[in-house]
Amino acid sequence: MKWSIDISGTLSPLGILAAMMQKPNTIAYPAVKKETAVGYRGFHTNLLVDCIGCANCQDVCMNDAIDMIKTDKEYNVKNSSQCIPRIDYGRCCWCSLCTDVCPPDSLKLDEEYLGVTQYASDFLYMPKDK
Amino acid sequence: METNKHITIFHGPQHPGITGNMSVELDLIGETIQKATTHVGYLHRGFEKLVERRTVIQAFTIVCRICVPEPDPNEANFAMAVEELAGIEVSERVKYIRVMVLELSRLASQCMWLAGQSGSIGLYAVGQWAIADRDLILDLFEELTGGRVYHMYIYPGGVRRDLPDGFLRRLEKVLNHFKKRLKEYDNIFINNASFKSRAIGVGIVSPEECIKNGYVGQVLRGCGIEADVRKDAPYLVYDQLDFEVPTAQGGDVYARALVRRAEMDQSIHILEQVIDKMPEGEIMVKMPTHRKFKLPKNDTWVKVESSRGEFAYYMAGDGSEKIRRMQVRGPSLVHAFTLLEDLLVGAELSDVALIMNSLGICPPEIER
Amino acid sequence: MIILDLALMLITAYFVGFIYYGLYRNITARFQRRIGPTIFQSFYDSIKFFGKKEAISHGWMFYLGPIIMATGAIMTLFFIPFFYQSESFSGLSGYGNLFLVLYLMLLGPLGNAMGVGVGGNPFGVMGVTRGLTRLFALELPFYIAVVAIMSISQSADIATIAGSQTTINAFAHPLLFIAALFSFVAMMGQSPFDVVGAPVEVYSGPASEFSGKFLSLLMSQSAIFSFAKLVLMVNLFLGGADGFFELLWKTFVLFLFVIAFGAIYGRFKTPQSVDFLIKVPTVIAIVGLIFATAWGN
Amino acid sequence: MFATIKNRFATTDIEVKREDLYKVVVQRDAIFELIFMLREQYDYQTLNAITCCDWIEEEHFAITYILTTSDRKQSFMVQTMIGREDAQIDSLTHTFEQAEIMERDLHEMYGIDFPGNQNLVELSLENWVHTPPLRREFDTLEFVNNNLSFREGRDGNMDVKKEMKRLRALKKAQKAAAKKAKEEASEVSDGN
Repeated sequence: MKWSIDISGTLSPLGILAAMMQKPNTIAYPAVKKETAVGYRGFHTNLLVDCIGCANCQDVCMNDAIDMIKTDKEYNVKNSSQCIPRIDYGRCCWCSLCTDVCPPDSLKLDEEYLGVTQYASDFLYMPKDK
Repeated sequence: METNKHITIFHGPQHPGITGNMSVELDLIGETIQKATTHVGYLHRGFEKLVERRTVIQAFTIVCRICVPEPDPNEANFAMAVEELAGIEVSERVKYIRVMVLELSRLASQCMWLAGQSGSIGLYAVGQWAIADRDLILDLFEELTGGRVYHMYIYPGGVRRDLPDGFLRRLEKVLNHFKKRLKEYDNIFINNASFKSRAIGVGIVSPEECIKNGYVGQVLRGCGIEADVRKDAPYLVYDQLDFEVPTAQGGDVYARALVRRAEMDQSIHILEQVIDKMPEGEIMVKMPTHRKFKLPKNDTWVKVESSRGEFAYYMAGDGSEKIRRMQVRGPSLVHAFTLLEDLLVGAELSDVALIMNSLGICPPEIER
Repeated sequence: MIILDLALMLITAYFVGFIYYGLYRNITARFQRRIGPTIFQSFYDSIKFFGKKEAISHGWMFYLGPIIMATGAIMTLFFIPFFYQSESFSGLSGYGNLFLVLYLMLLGPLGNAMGVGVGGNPFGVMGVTRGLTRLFALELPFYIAVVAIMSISQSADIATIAGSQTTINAFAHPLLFIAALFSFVAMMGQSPFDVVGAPVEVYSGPASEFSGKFLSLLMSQSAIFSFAKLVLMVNLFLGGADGFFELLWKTFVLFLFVIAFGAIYGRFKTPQSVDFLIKVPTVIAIVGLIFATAWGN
Repeated sequence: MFATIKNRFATTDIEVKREDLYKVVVQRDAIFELIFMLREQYDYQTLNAITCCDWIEEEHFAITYILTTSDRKQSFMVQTMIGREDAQIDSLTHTFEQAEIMERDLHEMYGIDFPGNQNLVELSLENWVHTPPLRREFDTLEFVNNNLSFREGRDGNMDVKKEMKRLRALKKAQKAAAKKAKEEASEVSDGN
């Protein structure tokens, strides 16, 4: 309820006005894009020449987000199950445990992270082959 | 209840100025609050149950989700509890990196508080500035851990990645930037006449209540009690670092704001020491795979100092690869119920957001 | 052609009001170190809202609220001449004077109170209560200042007051101007007096129940009303304007001051703002009145 | 302190978990006496938490009260066991105000009754009619399977171990077949 006359408290916040002359912190998004740091945990990639279909990733995934499915693409000759992982992005939490346990280091997280879709079925994501 | 005299309103959960998914039911006469009742349950995700179903390593990725603005104390607590139960000793470098991550997250969380507190009195410029400054820390986290908000970085037995090249130098740059900025925040917010007129004498807590009811963090230090887990029961390497525990007198919203502001200085001071002292060493103890890592039958209670006060975990193992029980005791549980319900009685509707923000209530950790 | 004149005034006020609204958002964004939306964002929003259906209805009385508010704003605008010696853009100012304008300015809030009261939303009602409480406090210094200006100019006609200033009143009678400025900041709903629609206290206050076309109407009326108030202040204290350019820069300077004031200080509580308005600007206004009558002219 | 507690409560031992954390397990009827004693004589003034752990194999809940001294340098875990059926233990609300919310939490999550707590209403679960969720017998997976559905289109998931076995067997069979064919071919050529 109380207010009192407080000269320094009234004058010192005038510093806010200086921000008018300074460079804004935000960027004009679609025109300027922010650079993602190296090692950002974005979408999955899976190098099929390396993937051995061991399902370690499926085993460690606590969200049951990974399915091992048959592929019609060319796969590693050493792929003993002829299966490769497919990830349900509705369940994935990008913890990257799956990439930690991957024996040939074929499953990785990419810097790309932007995905827009209007279909829920698109959440079943086939990692890009790179 | 007489009609036409009281009105009952819900403050939250869909509310632009409130700290997340929680509501306070207020009985008002005019704008004066007669009774306040806290309701939670909008965010119950059953973490404590989920942890019991998963192996230890799998469980580590969900603990960070217990508190959104400040996930790292959870990760540190989890890792420390597992390490204590399993008898793992981590290297000095890991300890220093963990201190660095914890202090950075504390700084980020204080920025978030600054935004909330200034927003609750309609001083949005400060809020926007603070969020932009917090983003600098998130950029550092992005580089270090690969995630901006959920880091999943502090792993039982170490940390998941080593520092990138030149990381400490960039950290130093951010800290120098912060030092400049903090002076501005002093001028435009802490010393702002309109904040003083709103905050002084509002939401007063007495020291006796604090000790008895288990209030922690700024509530305690705002009453002039020097209490900080980092000093009282040092974990990691806090006993080798030089810092102070800031306190303020009065126990009101303004005192808590002063304490938080002083804590930002201390965090920067600690981070500078960490940059100087960062030792070389292994970043991860050799860990068995997640199906083979077992916890003995034992229980423990670990705590760290989060930006809002003591953050503790109870953890019990049962000899299997799963955790038998993990209970989270964040500062918010008691603050949001016992303390907030007390403080709001007699306060005005305008004070609700102000008081809530000053207590640092984070609903996700109430309903784990 | 008075009808044409009125239509032109309305259209000018509507567009300039919305551009000022956009500038307000942009300049506030710059104070907050943001880039901010495009200048026409609020205009687009209001057009978009106009095409939407209302989410809720509380009967015709509820709908009357925004309509009365808009009527109040538009009528206020019509009785304020844009330029002091021009035939065009003088609207109805030949038929009414400053007293009528001051009265019409009250119409909007009262109509709003009626409509929101029917809605029964506790936040709306609380917002209206706060608004009316603040209204009584902010009018005290403003009326004193305006009465002093009228007695100095010895006229209640706005164009005459604007035209008769040899030194503009803001410099000739700074105390009156300062007192009126405090009230003006409150009238424009800027902090520290923005208790009506305080987001963390009463959600959006009176506007919380309105949606669709009526929200659009509220936005439009607030844009028009803001411009009308700016023109009134320019006429009373800044010597009026002789052409569009002069009007625009004078209103813009005043507007910029209001935005800056709002960006610097946080919100008072309702009792605090009433207390402040009744004490500080009122005392300044009374001192100004004494000076003006003792040494005036 | 340890000797006094040992004598008075006839416990076997007091564990020193860390230099700032002790733990003692006592009988259920002695626990409040011990808590009051710690509070009055040894300055353990703050109740930090009440936790519960479900040991379903041993048919009991382990309730732990965690107390901290007023200088916050020492914590004491006081544990007792209560039966899982009709679980109940007296409330601590008369001594510690904050026990109310902690007991409310445990009441909801484990179904433990706390006579003396006036406010054991629902906390975060709304209209919950199943088993209290943190009891071990409550199976979250079963609950999810009964009440929620998985995303459609998740079919095609292979059991990789089985698939490997099948492929290996197939390969073996192919090899054997090839060998056989070769042998047959050689036999045929021999015959010729």
